[in-house]
This record gives sequence, C-alpha cells and structure tokens, in this order.
Amino acid sequence: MGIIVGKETKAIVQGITGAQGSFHTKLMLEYGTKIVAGVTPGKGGTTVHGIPVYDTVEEALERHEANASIIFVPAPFAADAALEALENGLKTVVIITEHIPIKDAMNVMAYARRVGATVVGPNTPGIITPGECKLGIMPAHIFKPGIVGMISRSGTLTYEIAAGLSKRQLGQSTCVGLGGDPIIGLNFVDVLKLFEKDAQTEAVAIIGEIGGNLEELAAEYIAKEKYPKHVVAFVAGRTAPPGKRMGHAGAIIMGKAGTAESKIEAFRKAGVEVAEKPSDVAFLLEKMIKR
Amino acid sequence: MGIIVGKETKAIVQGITGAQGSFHTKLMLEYGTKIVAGVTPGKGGTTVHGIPVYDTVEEALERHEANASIIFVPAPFAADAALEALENGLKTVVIITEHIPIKDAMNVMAYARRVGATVVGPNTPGIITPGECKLGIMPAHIFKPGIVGMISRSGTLTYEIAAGLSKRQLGQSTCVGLGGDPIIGLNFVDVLKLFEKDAQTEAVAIIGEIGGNLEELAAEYIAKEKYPKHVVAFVAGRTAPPGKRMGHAGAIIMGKAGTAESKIEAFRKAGVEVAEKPSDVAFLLEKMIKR
Amino acid sequence: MKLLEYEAKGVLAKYGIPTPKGGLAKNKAEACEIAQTLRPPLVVKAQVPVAGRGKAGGILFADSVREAEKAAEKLFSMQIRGIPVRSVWIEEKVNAQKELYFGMTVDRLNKTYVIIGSTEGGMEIEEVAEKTPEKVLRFSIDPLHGFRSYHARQIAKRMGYTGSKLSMLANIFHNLYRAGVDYDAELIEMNPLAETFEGNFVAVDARIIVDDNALFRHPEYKDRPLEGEFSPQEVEAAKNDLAYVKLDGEIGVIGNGAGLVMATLDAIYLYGGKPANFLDVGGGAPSEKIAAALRIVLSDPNVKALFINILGGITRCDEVAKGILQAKDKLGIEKPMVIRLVGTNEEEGKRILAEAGVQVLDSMEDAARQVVEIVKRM
Amino acid sequence: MKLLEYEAKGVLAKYGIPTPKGGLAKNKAEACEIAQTLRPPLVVKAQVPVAGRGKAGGILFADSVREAEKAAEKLFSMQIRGIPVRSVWIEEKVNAQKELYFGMTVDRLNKTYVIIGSTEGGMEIEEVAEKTPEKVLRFSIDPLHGFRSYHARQIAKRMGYTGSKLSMLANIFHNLYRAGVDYDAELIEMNPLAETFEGNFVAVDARIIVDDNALFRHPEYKDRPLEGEFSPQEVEAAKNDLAYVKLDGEIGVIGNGAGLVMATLDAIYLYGGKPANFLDVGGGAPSEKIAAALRIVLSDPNVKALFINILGGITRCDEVAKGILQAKDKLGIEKPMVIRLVGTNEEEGKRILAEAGVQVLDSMEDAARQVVEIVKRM
Repeated sequence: MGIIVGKETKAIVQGITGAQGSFHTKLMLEYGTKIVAGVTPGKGGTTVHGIPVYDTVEEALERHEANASIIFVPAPFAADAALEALENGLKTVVIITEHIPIKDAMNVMAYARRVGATVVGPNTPGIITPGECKLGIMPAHIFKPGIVGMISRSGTLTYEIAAGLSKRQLGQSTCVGLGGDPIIGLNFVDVLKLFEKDAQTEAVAIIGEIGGNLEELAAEYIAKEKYPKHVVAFVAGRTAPPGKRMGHAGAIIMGKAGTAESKIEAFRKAGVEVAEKPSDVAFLLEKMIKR
Repeated sequence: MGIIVGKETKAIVQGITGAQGSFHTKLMLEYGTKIVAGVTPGKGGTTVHGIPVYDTVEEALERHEANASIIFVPAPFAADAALEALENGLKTVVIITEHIPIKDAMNVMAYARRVGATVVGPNTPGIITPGECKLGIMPAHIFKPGIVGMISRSGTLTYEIAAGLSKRQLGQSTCVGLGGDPIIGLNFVDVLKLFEKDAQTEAVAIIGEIGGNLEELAAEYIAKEKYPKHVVAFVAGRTAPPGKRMGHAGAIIMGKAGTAESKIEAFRKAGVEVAEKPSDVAFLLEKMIKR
Repeated sequence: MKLLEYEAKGVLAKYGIPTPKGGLAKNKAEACEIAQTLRPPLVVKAQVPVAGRGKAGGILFADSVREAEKAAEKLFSMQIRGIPVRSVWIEEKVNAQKELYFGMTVDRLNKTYVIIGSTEGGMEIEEVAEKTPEKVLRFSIDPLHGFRSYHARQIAKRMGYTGSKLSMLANIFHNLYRAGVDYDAELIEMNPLAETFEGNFVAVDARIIVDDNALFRHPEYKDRPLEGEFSPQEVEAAKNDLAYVKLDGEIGVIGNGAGLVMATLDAIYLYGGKPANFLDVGGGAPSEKIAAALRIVLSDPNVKALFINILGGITRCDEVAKGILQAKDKLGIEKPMVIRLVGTNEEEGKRILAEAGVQVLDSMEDAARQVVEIVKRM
Repeated sequence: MKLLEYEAKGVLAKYGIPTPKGGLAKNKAEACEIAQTLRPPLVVKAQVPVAGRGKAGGILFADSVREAEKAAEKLFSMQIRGIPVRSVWIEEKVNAQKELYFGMTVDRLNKTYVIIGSTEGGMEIEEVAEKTPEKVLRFSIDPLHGFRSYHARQIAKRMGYTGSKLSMLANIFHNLYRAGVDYDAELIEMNPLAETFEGNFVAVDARIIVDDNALFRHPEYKDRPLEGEFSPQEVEAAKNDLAYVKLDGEIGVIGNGAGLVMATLDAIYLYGGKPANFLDVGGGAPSEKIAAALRIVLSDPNVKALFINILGGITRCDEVAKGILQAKDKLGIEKPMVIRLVGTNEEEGKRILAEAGVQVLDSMEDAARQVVEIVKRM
C-alpha cells in the first residue's frame, strides 16, 4: 500500500509548462502516475504531453477530479502556488521548488495546518510509492516495490541508499523526501507515524543530515513509543565544520545543537542502529529482518 | 435573565485609566457590574476606583477570573486591544471606542469569528441587562428590568425609546447597542436569535437607521423564521438626503440600498409594525402585549 | 476623504497600474503647456470631488493643443454641482475596444473587503448590478488571508480572459488591492479600465475614498485643503469636531447623537416643516461646543428658527444650558428657539435656562410640532 | 546574507529603535573626522561579518578623539578571523545599568518565527540558554496572526518591566519584529540592548542575517560586494551557482546533491583522508558547470587529488563525462582523479571517459578508499 501517495492519487502539476515541470510530468506519466491537469497562469488552453493546462487551480478542479498537487513554480511564486492548491482543497501538496524564502514557507505551513493538509517539501525530490505512484523528480528505475519505508532530508543520498535496498531485494514501500530547507512540511516523526500504520512497511530507513533537530525528535519519538518496526539511521555531515553551510540552506550547524554527533547519539540512545556508510543501511536492515 | 451579559458577567476594562474609561468604570461599579480588573499598558500596579490595573490582559487574567472586556482604548490602538482580549480567551468584547479604522475593525471581526467570540460594537453605547449588569456608557437610570429586548444602531435614540418603555412599565430585558460603524460585531439577526431563546424577553424593539442593509436582513429573518415574539421597528433618517453622511460613518446612503424607505418596506413586508415617531415604539408594543 | 481623479491615478501609477499619460493644470497657461507635451486626441477633465462629473459637462475632448486650451478655459469658468473647478487634468485619450470595471469596497455584512469586477465598465456599476447582476462578479476577501495573486487570476479568468491578458489583468487587480489596503480605502475603483486595441489595459478613470478614521496613518493627507465640496458651515463644524450636514429647509437643528438628530429631522418633516441642517454635537459636549454649534447653525441665513433636542446621557444638561446662554449673549440671537432638554442634570439645566427666561420642553415630538408651527406663522 | 553591524543598526534606526550616535570610517582620516563629532568616551568597532569579534580584539575603547584615531588605525591593520578590516564604526559609549538580549529567528520545528528575550544580554545567548534556561523567554509567532504590540508588552512584562519602561521596551520589541519581517531576516537581534542609567534603552550591538532566498525582494543588497568572509573559490562558485565550502584537507571533492557530498566527505574521513572542500554541482548540471566545478576545486593549491562522486538522477552521466574532459583539456589536469559515476546515461558516460582513458568506479565507498590511498602514497 505505502503511504501518502498511491494508486488513488490524482495529481495536478503546477508550473507544468516550465522546463522542469514539463520534463518531469512526462517521466511521472511514464511511471504511471495519474496526472489529470496542469496549471500555469497565462498558459491556459494549451496542453503538455497531452495534459490540459489551466490558468488557475480553481478551473482545473472544475474540470477534473484531483487530490494532490506537485509544484515546479519558480521560487518567488511557489508559496502562492501552494496556497492556491491548499485553498482549493488539495490535501497533499509536494513542493519541488528550491530557494523559497523562509517567510513564505512559514505562511504555507501555517495555512496547511489550518486546513489540515499535508505538505511535502519544499526543496524535496518528492515522494514515491514504487509501482504505484511517483510524485517527484527521483530517477524511478532505482526504486523497487518492497518493505522498507524511507524518510530522507536529501535527494541523491536517498537514491544512493535506495539503490542499495533495491539491490538487496528489500525494496521500498514509500520513499518520502522531506526536503532540504529549514522550514518543511512533513518531518521524520510525522512520517514515522504513517509508516507505523502501514502494513507493507516492515522497516524504516531514516536518512538525516546536520542542522536542525528533526532527527533528535525522531529518535525521541522512537524511544518513547517503542516503535514497533526495524529502524536504521544514517546521518550525513559528521565531518562538516560548524558554522559552514553545506549546500542545503537547512544544513547549517549552530553551536552543538544539530551536529551529526548529537543526532547519532540520540539515535543510539533510542536503540536505533546508525549506519557508518550509506551502503551499511541496506546491510543492517537485511540483517535485522532476517534475524 | 436577559442575554449576553448578566449576573455571571465578570469584566475587565481596557483603557481604564483614561478619562472615559475611569469615569464609566465608576458608573458601572455603582450599577453593580462586576469589574475585576483594568488594563492600561504602562499603568500596571496602579488602581482606578479600587480596581487593580495591569499592563497586559494576560497578567490581569493570571490574577482574576473574567469572561468579558469593555474597551475604551483610543481608536488607533483599540483594534489591537480587542485582539488582545480575544486571544486571551475573553468571549464577550464590547468596544465603546469610535473612529476605529474600517480595516482594523475587519481584522477584529475575522479573528473573533475564528475563536468563536462575541464582539459588540465598535462605536456602541454598550449593552445593559437592567438590574443585573451594565457593560457600557448608557445612563443607567433610564433602563428598568422588563420584558422588551432592544436592539439599536444608535445611542441617544435608544435612550429616548428606552425611556418610553420604562415609563409605560414595559422595561427592558437586555438592550444591545450594535454600534454606529460600518463594520460591527453583532447585528440585528444575531441578537434576534438570542432574544428568541430568552424567556424574559416577550417583545423586541428594533431601532435602525439609514445605511447598510442590516435592517432588511432582520426583516427577512423575522419573516422566514416566523419570529415568535412581538416586534416593533423604528428607522431613523427617513428624510435624510442620499449621499450625505449623517454623523455615523455607517449612516451613508448609496443608491437605493440602505434608505429608510427600503428598510421600512422590508419590515412591513415581514409583518413588523413600524413606528412613525420614537414615542410610538412603546405605545405600539404596549398595545400588542395587552392584546 | 475623496481623492481627486489625478490623486487617485497617482496612487495607481505608484502601484504599477497603467494610467493615461497626462498632467494637472491650475490655469489656462499651464493647460496649454501640458497639452503640448501630449499626443492628441486629448481629454480635459475637471478635478472636482463629485460623481457624475461627465454628465454635468466636466469632461471635454480636444483634437489639438488649441482645443485643449479652450476646453480648459471653459472648465475653469464652470461650477460642477456647485463646486468651482480649480484644476483640470489633461490626458491622452485611450481608444478602448472594451471597458471593464474593477474595484474594492467594504462588505458590511461579511465584515470584509469585497472585490467587484465586471466586463461592463464605463458606466455606474450600481446600474449594471441592478440590470444585469450576472455580469457583476463579487469576491470576499478573508482579512486573515488576504487577496492573493491567484485570487486575482481566478477573477480575470471568470471575466473571460486567458493567456497573457489574464496575467496582465490579474497583476493590475492584485496591485489595486494592495493600493486599497495600504491607503485604507473605503472604495477604490477603476471605471473604466480600458482594454485597448493594442491589447493593453489602462485605468482611464479612478476613484479612491480614504477611510477618514484611518487618516492618522496617512499624514500626507492631514493638511489637505477641504475642496469646494464643503460649505463654510461644514468646514467650521469639522474644525469644532461637530457633525454638520447642510440641508435646504429653514429650521436649524442641534441634537446629541446621530440617530436622535436624524429622528428629529424626521419628526420636523412629519409635522410639515423642513430642517435647515443636521448637527450632532456628539456625546459629552461641553458648553463651548454647544455654543459653537449654535454659532454655526445660525450662520446659515436660511435658518428661521432653532430646535435644540438634547437627551442627556454622557451629555450634561447644565453644560448644554450654559452653552446656549453663552451663544445667546455673544451672538445676540433673536430668532425663535425651541429647546427640549431631559436627562443627566436636567433640573440644573432647566433652572439655568429658566433664570435667563428661556423655556424648555420635555417631549421631542411636542417640541418638533411647536417649532414647525412657529416657522409656519412667520 | 550577514549585514555588518553598521548596516544592521541603520535598519534598526529606520524602524525607530534607538542606537548609539556614531559614524562609519573607511580610513584613519575619516575616523578622526567622525570622532570629532562625537562625545567621548567612544567605542571603535571593526566592521567584519564574524561572530566573537570582541574576543578577537575587534572592539576598542577610546577616551578622546586622539585615542579613537589610534584605535581605528590599529584595527585597519588587523585581520579578524582571517578577514581584513576595511571599515570601522565609531560610536559614543553607552553606560548600561543592565544589558538585555532581544531577537527573532526561525523556529524550524514550529515552522514559525520565534522571539527570544532575556535579561541576561551582552554575552552569547546560547550560553545563557544552556546555563540558565529559565532566563530565556521564547514566544512563537503565528504567521497568520503576527506579533502584535500586546505580545511585545507581554514579553516586556515577563522580563520584569512595568510602567513607562514597559511601554518603551515593548515598542522597541515590536519595531524589531517589523524590521525582521520586512527584511526577511533569518536572524535579527540586539545584544546587548542596554538599559541606561537615565532609564532609556539603546541597541548597542545588532545583527541581521537576511534570508539569501529572499534577496529578490531586497534589490538594495543585490550588488553588495562579497566582503572578505569568502575565499576566491567561494566567490567564483557563487557566480557559477555552485555550492562550495573551503575545508582544510587535500582531497578535492565534487558531487551532486548536498547530502551525497556530505556523505562523501564523511567517507573520506572514515578511510583516513581529509577533504579540501565541499562542492555540490546541484541537480541536472550541464557539462560546462561540471567543468567550472573542476576549475574551482583545482584552483586550491592544497588539493592533491580529486574525487568526483556522481549518482545521476536528473544529472546525466554523459554530461558529467563531457564536463570532466572539457576541464581536462583546458586545464591540463595532472593531479590524480578518482571518479565514481552511476545512474542516468551511465553507459554513455563511462564510454566517453573510457575512450579518453579515464577510469570509473561504481561504488562511492570503494572510490573514497582509493582516493585516500592515492594521497597517502604521494
């Protein structure tokens, strides 16, 4: 079954006529994702890979049934696009766009909370339930249907680890890219809760990185709730010097909070095995599951 | 019993140290209103007529139990004071202040709606349940406990008509001053609904004036709901020329909507008797009740 | 406070909304100078704060600089609805293939701003709303969420636009909203907003009414001279913080509370009289303010008799009585006065007036009847 | 983007927050001129975008104009944490009876702005928070409701103030919030905010970090020269839209995706090596960008060997291969390169590199081990 997206997902693509939006619409369609409409202001009436384009979400939803949106709109306008999706009742919104101002992202999250919707991202590769639905930009061939739920703050590193899981025939139930920004919608705990209830998911891989304290909170949750599924964590940036930004706006370390050590220690305290290298994640999970 | 305010009302006074706030706190206390605290930023630690003054509503409510606020804060700061009361959980807020900018008033009303609170005013003489509680600036001696619920958009005219009701021994259950501004909290229909459920109220006097369409909507409600109590209406401004402001910012006529004729016609259509002169209100109600 | 057309257009331009190229002239020479910088055909428009200026002859067309100069001259010699023309706005005429309406005002019932749009612009939007309500779009703005750019696009879409025109129009809509909020507008509108043959949009006429109560946030308008729209009495009343409206009868009216004063006017009509004005002294007026009110009302030569109707709540009857006597002493009032005085400190007030030989009544209706009769007998 | 102290104080002053009287000097002569307009004692502060400037000797005190001149001279000859001092800010010293902290930053977990206040200002707020958490107040701001003036008063109250000081302080708090929101601040703080013996409040030091992603809303900072805080490689990388961070090892690292590159650095350490840099080419980099990345990394003289780690998703391996060859041709790279290349168009990429005689590995961990061994053998 997987979580958040699946066979029942019917999505619109906001920013469908841009280079990224158009390219990934094609790939998502090829993967079997149900894309019902696109939205680009000023481009209503055209089509992209056979998908009709509208000027507003309102109009798209008058003509098509949808329950999700994926956003490729440029950063200055992306937050507004997300609000448009939320206000028009879409309950799952995946924001691919990076470089969205923090203030704008905070507004989106506050509004999502108010209407009870799920936001994934921004600055995320998206979310994939292999074999069912891909709402994102990840290279699909890496992912195989399987039993490991993945939650990650980084893109390529996820592919690295997902490839390892696929190679060992563990596969993935759903892989959720939380996004690399300081302000993101879903966090580790939110997704852990969803995987807890998902029958397909037998184990969870957490791929964290320096900055913030979402990993620490995940560890705390796992310990407190005696999380009933296998969990392995990997934390990138253990050798990153403090005070330096490592690409992701989110990956900035302030004082001791948010260092890799702090996160790794938190996971170990919670009884979560921590992989030293990316390839160890699949290795450790395989051992646990076979045991 | 009356509505909105009564023996159970425990109020704070925001702007208690100002000339108006202090003066009317005294009169309210003399009337028997339970005033538990005052708030004026920067004046915390002082007292006004024996009532302790605090810098913030938060602090006042840490020390005292209250469920209502009456606001005498100057116009530029009054909306913020109302938000402070609402955010701190007070469910009845009476705004005496006049000249509050429309935009600020709209924000207050939107926030009140969000938290499910009742706002009376702004630019209102307030609300009185004779013999129980006066949260306002009306001359108390005019009002007597009785059976007529009064709803009015104007101050002195209300006193004029209330005096008539008191003289004829009808008295008032509660008298609600809606306020003379374009944007007000409670309107006629809201209060009609409350009077409908109030056992003490046997009849309702509606005192309207030109501008807006709140009277028309009241008439519509009365007709649609077959309102079960006697109602008499009076509408001020039937001879006011269109396009001229008559003192109340609210009393501006645009086109045909909002004229006295439109309102009077609406009441008549709804089967509501309309008084020609202020003194007729008590006269007509007495006739109805005796019948 | 109503902004004049040129001021409103200045605000719109500041928010990036296209307006016709033009300039303001305060005399014939300036008009000629400005016209020379523009490309005919031109429009010359009287800058007066009244609606229906066009029908009253306040908008003239000119095919040349010479004609524009003449048009300006003509306007400068005119009064429009009683208001002398002190300045004209000269601008390049816009050829519209379509005229839209777009504005924002206050929705009292919803307690929000409401956007109003129509593809039938150019005339009074009230008429359009009455005759073809389906052609008027309304959109309520949640004060806690605002009017977002996608709301603007939704409206442009519903008005039948698509493609780049949709984007242009939505931008203009969104900017008008921003201007309206920033300027605390009770009303802000473009009518018509012209769609040109070249496919652009231009605000050909604009109106902004700024919320008087928000003027403390707009100090730029604080010392704006009150344009001709107000009578000398109204200007004087504003200075004394009194609400005064000039009417065309002969009974001067003073009362406390807008509702009560309106009811007083109604009562005068009911008994066959005609009020000369509306004057509300407000709540708790001291004697000086009462005296000022009498001075203002009596300065209207049409006033034959005076009706003072006070129901003292916050207002104290003794202060009212003192104010009346002050005015009587200073102005040497000879016109008949009917006074109704009840409420707070009523006894004291009545005593003061009785000592000065002034009579007082208890019922406003009796008083109204009496003052009407006095005037009829004159 | 970090604003310098004088810029941050300029922002605060614009929002009505009191700051000490002072001026900016770019050389000794200017310093003398400014000092003459001020009343000693004075403070002379190096304008460098680093924290802990005081401890590093970047803040000097002067009792006279002459001393201020000397202090400025001394600072101009200094480097603070490797950054040369190009300007100094000279201001009147504030005598504080108490030093407060007040700031606003982003609460990632709550997804809101958070206000932080403390009566223990003057030092690093992190230390206060660690040692005496009860002395640090936090207040989360609902983005849909904002930080209202009464919230500011609540905080001033909780900090123990009352009366007119409460009002003054609340005003400053509210204005700081407004400045932070308007300037898209990731962090805005006054530390210390001094309470003077006269009972006033003055922001003695101020920091603002503007959200880089919001700079499109702040064109005034668009062409701000990158101050000494960045290495030549970092400046060059920023121009090419590459994320580069200088480190102190000898293995140059290039990869796609911040997480992957960080994991690559970790792997190098794990096998006993030390990376010379972090460089993320981002997603979907064309060959030119790859070539630019090689050029930047190799311009660091400390680099002894290169490790390129690409997992192609949006990024195409053939483009990467072409970029590597372009750089190789142009720069005549002689340093050893270890390349890991898998993913989209992997075959084509490998073929291109194989033809040029460049070897490619499949596992990032094998590759990391190999590059560490190469450097160890050098």
